[in-house]
Amino acid sequence: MGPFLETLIGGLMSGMLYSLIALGFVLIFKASGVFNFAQGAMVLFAALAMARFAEWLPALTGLDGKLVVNALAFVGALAVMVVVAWLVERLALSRLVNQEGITLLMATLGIAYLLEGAGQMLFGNDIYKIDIGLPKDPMFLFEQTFEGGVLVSKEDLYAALIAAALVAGLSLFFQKTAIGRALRAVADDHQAAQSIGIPLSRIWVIVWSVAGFVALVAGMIWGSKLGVQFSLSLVALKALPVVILGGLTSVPGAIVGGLLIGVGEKLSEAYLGPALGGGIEYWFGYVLVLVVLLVRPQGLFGEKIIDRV
Amino acid sequence: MDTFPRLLLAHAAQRPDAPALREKAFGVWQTLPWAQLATLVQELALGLAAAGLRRGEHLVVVGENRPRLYASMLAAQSLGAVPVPLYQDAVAAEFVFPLNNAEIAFAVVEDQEQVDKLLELRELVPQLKRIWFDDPRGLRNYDETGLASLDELIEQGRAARVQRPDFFAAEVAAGRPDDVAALFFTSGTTGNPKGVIHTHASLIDRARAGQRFDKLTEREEVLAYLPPAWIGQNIFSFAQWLAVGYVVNCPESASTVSIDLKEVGPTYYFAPPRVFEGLLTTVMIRMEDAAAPKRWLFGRCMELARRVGTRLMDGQPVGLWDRLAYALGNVLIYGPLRNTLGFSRVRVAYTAGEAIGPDLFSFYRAIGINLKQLYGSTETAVFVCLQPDHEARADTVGVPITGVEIKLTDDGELLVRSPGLLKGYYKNEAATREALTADGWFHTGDAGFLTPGGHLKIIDRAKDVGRLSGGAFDGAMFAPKYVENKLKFFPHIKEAVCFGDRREKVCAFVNIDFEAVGNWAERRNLPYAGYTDLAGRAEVYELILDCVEKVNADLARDELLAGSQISRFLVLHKELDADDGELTRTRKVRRGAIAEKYGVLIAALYDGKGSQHIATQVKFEDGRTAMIAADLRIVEARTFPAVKAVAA
Amino acid sequence: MFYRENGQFKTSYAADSQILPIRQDRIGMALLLGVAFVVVPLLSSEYLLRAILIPFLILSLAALGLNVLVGYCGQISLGSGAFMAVGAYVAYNCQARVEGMPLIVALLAGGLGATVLGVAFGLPSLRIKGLYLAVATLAAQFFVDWACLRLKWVTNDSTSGSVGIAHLDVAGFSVESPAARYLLCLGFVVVFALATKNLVRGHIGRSWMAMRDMDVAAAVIGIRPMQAKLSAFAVSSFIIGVAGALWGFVHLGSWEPAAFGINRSFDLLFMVIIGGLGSISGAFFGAAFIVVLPLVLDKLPYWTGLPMDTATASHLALMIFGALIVFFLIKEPHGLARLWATAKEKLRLWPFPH
Amino acid sequence: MKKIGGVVLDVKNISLAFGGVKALTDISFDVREHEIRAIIGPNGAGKSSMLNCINGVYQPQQGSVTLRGKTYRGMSPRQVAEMGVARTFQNLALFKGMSVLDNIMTGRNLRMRRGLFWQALHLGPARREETEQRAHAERIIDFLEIQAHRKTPVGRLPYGLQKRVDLGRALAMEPSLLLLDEPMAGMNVEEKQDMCRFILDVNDEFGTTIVLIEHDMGVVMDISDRVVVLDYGRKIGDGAPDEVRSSEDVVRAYLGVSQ
Repeated sequence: MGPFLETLIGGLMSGMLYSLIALGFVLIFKASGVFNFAQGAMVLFAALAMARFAEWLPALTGLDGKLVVNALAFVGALAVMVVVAWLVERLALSRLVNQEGITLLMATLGIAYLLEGAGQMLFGNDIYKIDIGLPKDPMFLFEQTFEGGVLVSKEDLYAALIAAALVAGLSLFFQKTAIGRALRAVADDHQAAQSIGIPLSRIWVIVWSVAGFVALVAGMIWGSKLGVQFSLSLVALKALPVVILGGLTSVPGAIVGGLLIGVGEKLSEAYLGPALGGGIEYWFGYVLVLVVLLVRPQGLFGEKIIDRV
Repeated sequence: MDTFPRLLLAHAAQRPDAPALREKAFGVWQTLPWAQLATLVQELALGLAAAGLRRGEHLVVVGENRPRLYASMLAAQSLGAVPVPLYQDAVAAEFVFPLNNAEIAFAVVEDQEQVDKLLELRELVPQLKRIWFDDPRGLRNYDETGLASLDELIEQGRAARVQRPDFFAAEVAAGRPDDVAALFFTSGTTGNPKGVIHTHASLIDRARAGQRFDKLTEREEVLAYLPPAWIGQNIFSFAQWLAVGYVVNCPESASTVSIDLKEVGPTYYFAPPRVFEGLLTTVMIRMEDAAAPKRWLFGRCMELARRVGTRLMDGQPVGLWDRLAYALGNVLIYGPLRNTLGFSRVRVAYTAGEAIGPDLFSFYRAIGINLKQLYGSTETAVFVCLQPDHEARADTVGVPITGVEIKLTDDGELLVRSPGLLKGYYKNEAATREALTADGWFHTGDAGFLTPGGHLKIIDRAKDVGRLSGGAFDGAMFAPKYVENKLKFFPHIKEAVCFGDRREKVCAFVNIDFEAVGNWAERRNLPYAGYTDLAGRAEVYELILDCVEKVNADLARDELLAGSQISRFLVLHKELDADDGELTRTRKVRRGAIAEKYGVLIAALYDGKGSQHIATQVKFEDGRTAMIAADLRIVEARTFPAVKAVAA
Repeated sequence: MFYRENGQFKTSYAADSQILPIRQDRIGMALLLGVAFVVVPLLSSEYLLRAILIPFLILSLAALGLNVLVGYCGQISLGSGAFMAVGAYVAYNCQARVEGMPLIVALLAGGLGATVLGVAFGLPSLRIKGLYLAVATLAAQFFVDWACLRLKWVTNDSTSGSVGIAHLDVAGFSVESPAARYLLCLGFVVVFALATKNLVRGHIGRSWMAMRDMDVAAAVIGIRPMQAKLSAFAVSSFIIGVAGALWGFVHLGSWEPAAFGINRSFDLLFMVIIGGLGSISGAFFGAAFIVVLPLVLDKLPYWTGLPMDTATASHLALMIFGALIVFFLIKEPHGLARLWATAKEKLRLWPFPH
Repeated sequence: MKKIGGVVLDVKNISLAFGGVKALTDISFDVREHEIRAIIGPNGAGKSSMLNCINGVYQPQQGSVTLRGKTYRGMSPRQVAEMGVARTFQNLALFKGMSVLDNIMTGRNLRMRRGLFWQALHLGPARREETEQRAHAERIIDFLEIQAHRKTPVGRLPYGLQKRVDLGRALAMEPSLLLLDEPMAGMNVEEKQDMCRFILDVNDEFGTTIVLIEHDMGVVMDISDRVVVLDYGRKIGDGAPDEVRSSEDVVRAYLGVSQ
C-alpha cells in the first residue's frame, strides 16, 4: 500500500507542475487561438533570467538577504517576460492575424528557437541554480497508518502547493475579474472582444505576459529542483499531452489532465516499467493522449468542432 | 496545279503527313495533316453534292477561322461551286443583300450565333434552303428545316462516297483555272456591297508572285485570326497556304489570340496597322508599371534601337560600337520583347489597308521585326506593290511586283493591270465597266504618285481628293484621308473626319482613343464619367488642339497640301462605329453617311459657332439602342503659311 | 529574359503536361544533372562531399518526404525524426540479421518499415485535425525514441545502444569512397524526386492538395479522406524512412538513437517551411539552407575577424533559424521555392513587370 | 421545349439541429427529372443546410432523402457523389493552391483508378488515364469559356470567374443532379447573365437536373421551373414561380424583407 501511495502522491505533485505549464498553453490558446510551442522556451528564458539576476544583483548592488534578492530577481525576470510578450505580439502575432492554426503553431516554433538562442546568448549556457530556500529534506506521512509511512519530498510538496495556489489564483482571475472575463470573451469570439472595447493587441500582450509569469514560476520551481539549464525548455514537451488531454480550451481540463498524466506516468513507470525496460514516462503521456483522442477528438473537456460549408 | 482543289490534292500526295492546319482546341494544338484534310474535303464535297450544290452555284461561309470552314470552301471549289465568305461580325441585316445578290441556297456557318442570324432572315432570303453548322453548342433543340451539323454532312458524304467512289476526282478534274474561285463582297463605303469575282488563276498567280517576292517556303507558320471574309486574310491563310503549302494555325478563341500568337510564333505575319498600334499601346502601358531602373533601361534601349535598329533593318552601314550596343540591347530588351509579343520567329511581316504612322512603323523595325507595307485591294488580289527587305518606308507602299503594271491618270488616279485583277463585279455590269477599262486596266480609285526611288506613294481616295474654293488657299488641293491619317498617328486620336472640298477652309471631327486618353487622364488624376464626358473635357481639347497644330505645321511644309491645314475642329461625343453605319467593317470612315448624320455639326463648324448641341442614337451589339446627347465645343486651331519648297 | 517560347506549342496532352514544358528549362535541368553526376564527383574535395553534399542530399530527401505530408496534404507532422529512425534501424536489422542482404534492398526495407509506422500513426488523422494531430505525431517521436533506446532487439542487442555499419557495397561495387557515397545518395534523391513529382501532378497528388485546401469540398466531389490522407502518410514516411536509412548507413556509418531525436523533426519541418511548402524544389532549397547556414556561421568570425566561440555561433544559428521561420511565415508562406518561381516568372515576362 | 420527367430526388420530413439550435424543421419537397428547382428564402432560412443534408455533409436527425429510388440516411458525401450528385458552394470552396485545370480535374477523381505505383512512374496506364480525363476536363473549360485562364491559379481569378470554375469542377463529375448554392451571389449584372446562360445550357445540353439556391428573385423566377420557399428552417411555399410569388406567406417572409 505504502509504495503505491508514494507514487500516487509523487504523481499528483509532478502533475501539479504539468498543470501549471499546461495552463500557460491554455491561456494563450483561449485568447489568441495560438498553440504556443514556445512555452517551454519561455520557461527556460524566464528561469535563466531569474537565476542570473539573482546572481548579479548582490555583485552589483552589494545587497544580500536571499528573500530580497530573489524577490527583485523575480520582478526583474517578470519585467523581461512582459517585454518578450510585447515583442512577440508586435513582431509576430499582429502580422499573422487570422492565419491557420498550423501556421501559428510553426511560428511559435520559430519563436521558441529565437528565445532559446537569445536566452543562452544573453544569460549564458551553463547550469545555474535558483535557491528559493525550498527544504531539501524529505518527510514522512501516515506513519501511524502503516509502518514505514509514505515518504514525500518536502520540496516537491511545496512546489506543488505553489503551483496549486497559482492555478487556483489564475482560475479565479479568469472567472471573477473584468479583464479575465474580457479575455474569455476574446476566446469565444473576436467581435465580442472589440465590443468590450479592449484592443485585441493589448489583450494578447496581457495574455502572453500572464503566460510569461506562469512560465517564470514554473521555471523557478523546476530550476530550484534540477538547476537551470537548456533541458528546462523540454518540460513543455511533457506538458503538451496534458493540454491536449484536457482539451486545448479548458482551464479545468488543464488541471485534471495534468494530474491524470502525472499520476499515470508515475504509476505506469512503477508497475509496467520493469516489464518494458523502463523509461515509460517518457512516452506514456503521449500514447495516453493518442488513445483518448481516438475516442474524443476534441480532448476530455474541449468543445466539439463543427465545420460549416 | 492550277486550281485550289488540285493544289490540295498535290500536297496530300507529296506530303501526306505534313501538317496543313492546326487549331488550338481543348488546350492543345490539334493538327490536321494534308492527307486527312483532303479526305475531309472530299467527304464534305460529296455531302454538299448530295445536298444539291451544283457547279457554278454559291456556298456562303460565315465564321471565325476554323479548319472545317476552310475545308468547306475547298469542298465547294472541288465541285466547281463558289465559296462566298461573309464577315462573321456583321449584323443580320447586312447579310440580306449578299445572300440575295448571289442567290445563296447553301450556307456553312460556325455556331449558334451565325445560325440565329440566318434563321432571322428566312423570309427575306427564301431561297436559302440548307444551313450546316460547325459547333453544335446550344443548337440541340433547334428543329428548323434544312438545319444540320457539319458532322451529319460529312456522314452523308461518306455514304455518297460508297456509291460514287470516283465522283470527287472527276469533279476536281473538271475544274478549270479560269473558273470562279471565290466571291468577295467589298463593304463599299457607299451603297450596296459589290461581289468581287476572282478566278483560281488570278488568286493563285498573285499568291505565287508574293511567294517568290519573299521566298516563302512550306516551313512558314501563319496565324489566321482576321475575318476570313476579308481578302487579306483569305490570301494569306487560304490562297498562299495552298500555293506554298505552309501551316495555318487557328486560335482557340477571340479571347486567347495573344496567347496563341505567343505559342505559335508565326514566321509570316500579316496585320492591319490598328493591330500593330494596339500592341504598341499595350507595350507602353505595361512598361508604365515597370520599376524605374527597368523603365530607364527600356528607354535607353529603345532610343538606341530607333537610331541603330532601323538602319540595320534597312541594311545601311552601322559603326562597330553601335552594332555591339545593339547586340546587347537585343539580349536585354528587343529579344525578350519580340518573345513576349510573339514575334521571335517572324521572318516577314506585312501591314496594309491603312496608312501606318512613322513612329509605329519604325518601332517594330527598330526592335528587329521585318515589318513591311504592301499595296493592294480586294479587286487586285492584294499583291500589287510590296516593299522589298531593306526598303521599307512608312510613307510609301513599295514597288510593283512581277506581273503588275501601274500608271497614273492626269488627275492622279492610280491604274493597275495584272493577272490578279478581278473578273468583274457579280451581276453589276455598270460597276464592272466603270472599274475595268477595255484594255484591262483597273481603276483603283486611289490617288498617288511614284517617288524617284520607284516606290508608290498613296495620298488618298481619288474621289475624295478635292479642292478648296475661296479663302486663303483658294483652289489648293485637299486630301482628307491624308490629313486624317496624320491626325490618327497620334496615340490619343482614334479617328478623324475632315471636310473642306469646295469650301474656303478645312474643318474636322476628331474621335479620341478612349484607352489612351483614359490612361492619360488617370495619370493626371483627372476624373471623368465615361467616353462622352472625357471627350468634352477642356484638358482633352487642349491635348487634341496640340496634335492638330502639329499636323498643320507639318502640312504647311508640303507645298502641295499646305491648304489642307485644319482651322476648326470638334471632338465627337461618341465613338464612330460600324454598327451605327459610320465605319465600314474594315473600319474605313463612311464620309457620306457621317456628313448627313452630323450635318448640324458641320454647319456649326463653318458658321463660326462656339458650340453645338447634338443627340445621337447608338446601337449595341445585342440590338438595343440608346440616345447620347451633348453640347460639343468647337475650337480654332492655328494654321501656318505654306513653306515654299526652297531647295527642292 | 532568356526565354524564347515562341514556337514551343504543344500538340498533345502528354507534351503539355510534361514536368518542364519550356525548352530552356529542360536545358537548364540537363546541365544541372550533368554537373551533379559528373563534374561534382570529379572535382569536389572529400570534405565538401562528406560534410556538405551528402548531408544536403539526404536531408533534401527527408524534407521531400515531409513536404508530401505537410506541404501537399496539409497534415502537420512533428515526428519525422522517428520515421527516419525506424528507417535506419529496420535497414540496420535487415543487414545485421539477414545474411547477404543487398544494400539497396535493406534501405528500401527501411522505407517500408517507416511506412508501416507512418500509416499506423496516420490513422488518427482521420479523426484528429491540425494541432491535435501535431501532438499525435509527437507521440510517434517519443515512442520511437524510447524504443530505440530501451528495446534491446531494436539495436540487435548492441551493448552501448549504438549501432554501426561494417561496409557498404552495391552489386559488388564498394561504396566506401565519398564520391561513391555521394553518387548513391544522388541516385536515390533523383529517383524519388521524380517519382514524387509524378505523384503530385497526378490524381493522387490532386486529392492530397484538395484535402489540404478545402477538405469538405474534396469530400463532396468524391475524394475519400481516408485514402488521401493515408496515402500521403505512407508515401511521406516511406521516403523519410529511406532518407533515415541513408543517413545512418551512408552519412553517419554508426549512430545512436539521439541522431534521430525531436530536434531532427523540427529541423526537417523548418527546411520545409523555409524551402517552400508544397513544392519539390522547396525541399532542396530548405535542406541547402539548413546545411549551409551553420557552416557560414562557423566561418563568420574567421571572415569578419570578430571573435565568436562555437557556443555563441550555435545560439546565433538558433536565433537566425527562429527569426527566419517567423519571417517566412509572415512574408512568404511558400518559402524560397516561391521566390525562385516568381523570379522565373519575371524572367519569362521580361521586360514587362507582370 | 424540354420535357420534365418523374421524381428523381424526394426529401421527406428533414429536421436538422446543431446542439439544440434548429436549422431545419420537417422539410419535404421533391425534384423532377430535368427540371430546375429553386430553393429561396431570407438569410439564415436554412437553405445551405438543406443542400448539406442532401449531399451527406450533414446528417439530419430526422427524415430521409430518396435519390432515384434509393433512400439513404447517414451516407457519406463520397457515396452521394458516386450516385451522381455534384454541388457548388456559396462562399467559394475552390482548391486555392491549384490551377483552374487542376481544380476541374479533381472533379474527375472519382473516375481515376490508377494506383500509387503507376502514378509514380507516370507511364502507361496512368498516363493514358490522365490524358483521357484531361480531354474531358478540357471540354468543360471550353463549355464555360475559360480557356484563357486554364493554367492560372484560381486564387488570382476575379470572383465571377472563380464561381465559374466552381461550377466547372462540379460539372466535371458529369452529375445527373447538380446542387448550386447561390451561384450568382455577389456578381454584377453581366456576370449574372453569363451564369444564367451556363445554368440553362447545362440543363438542356447535358439534361442535368438542377437544384438551385438563389437570392435574386428576378433570376429565380426567370430560370426555375418550380420554387421552394424556406423561412427560419420551415417550408412556407412550394410551386411554380408565379404561384409562389403570389402567396402572402412568401411575400411577407421574403419579398417583404427585400422591398
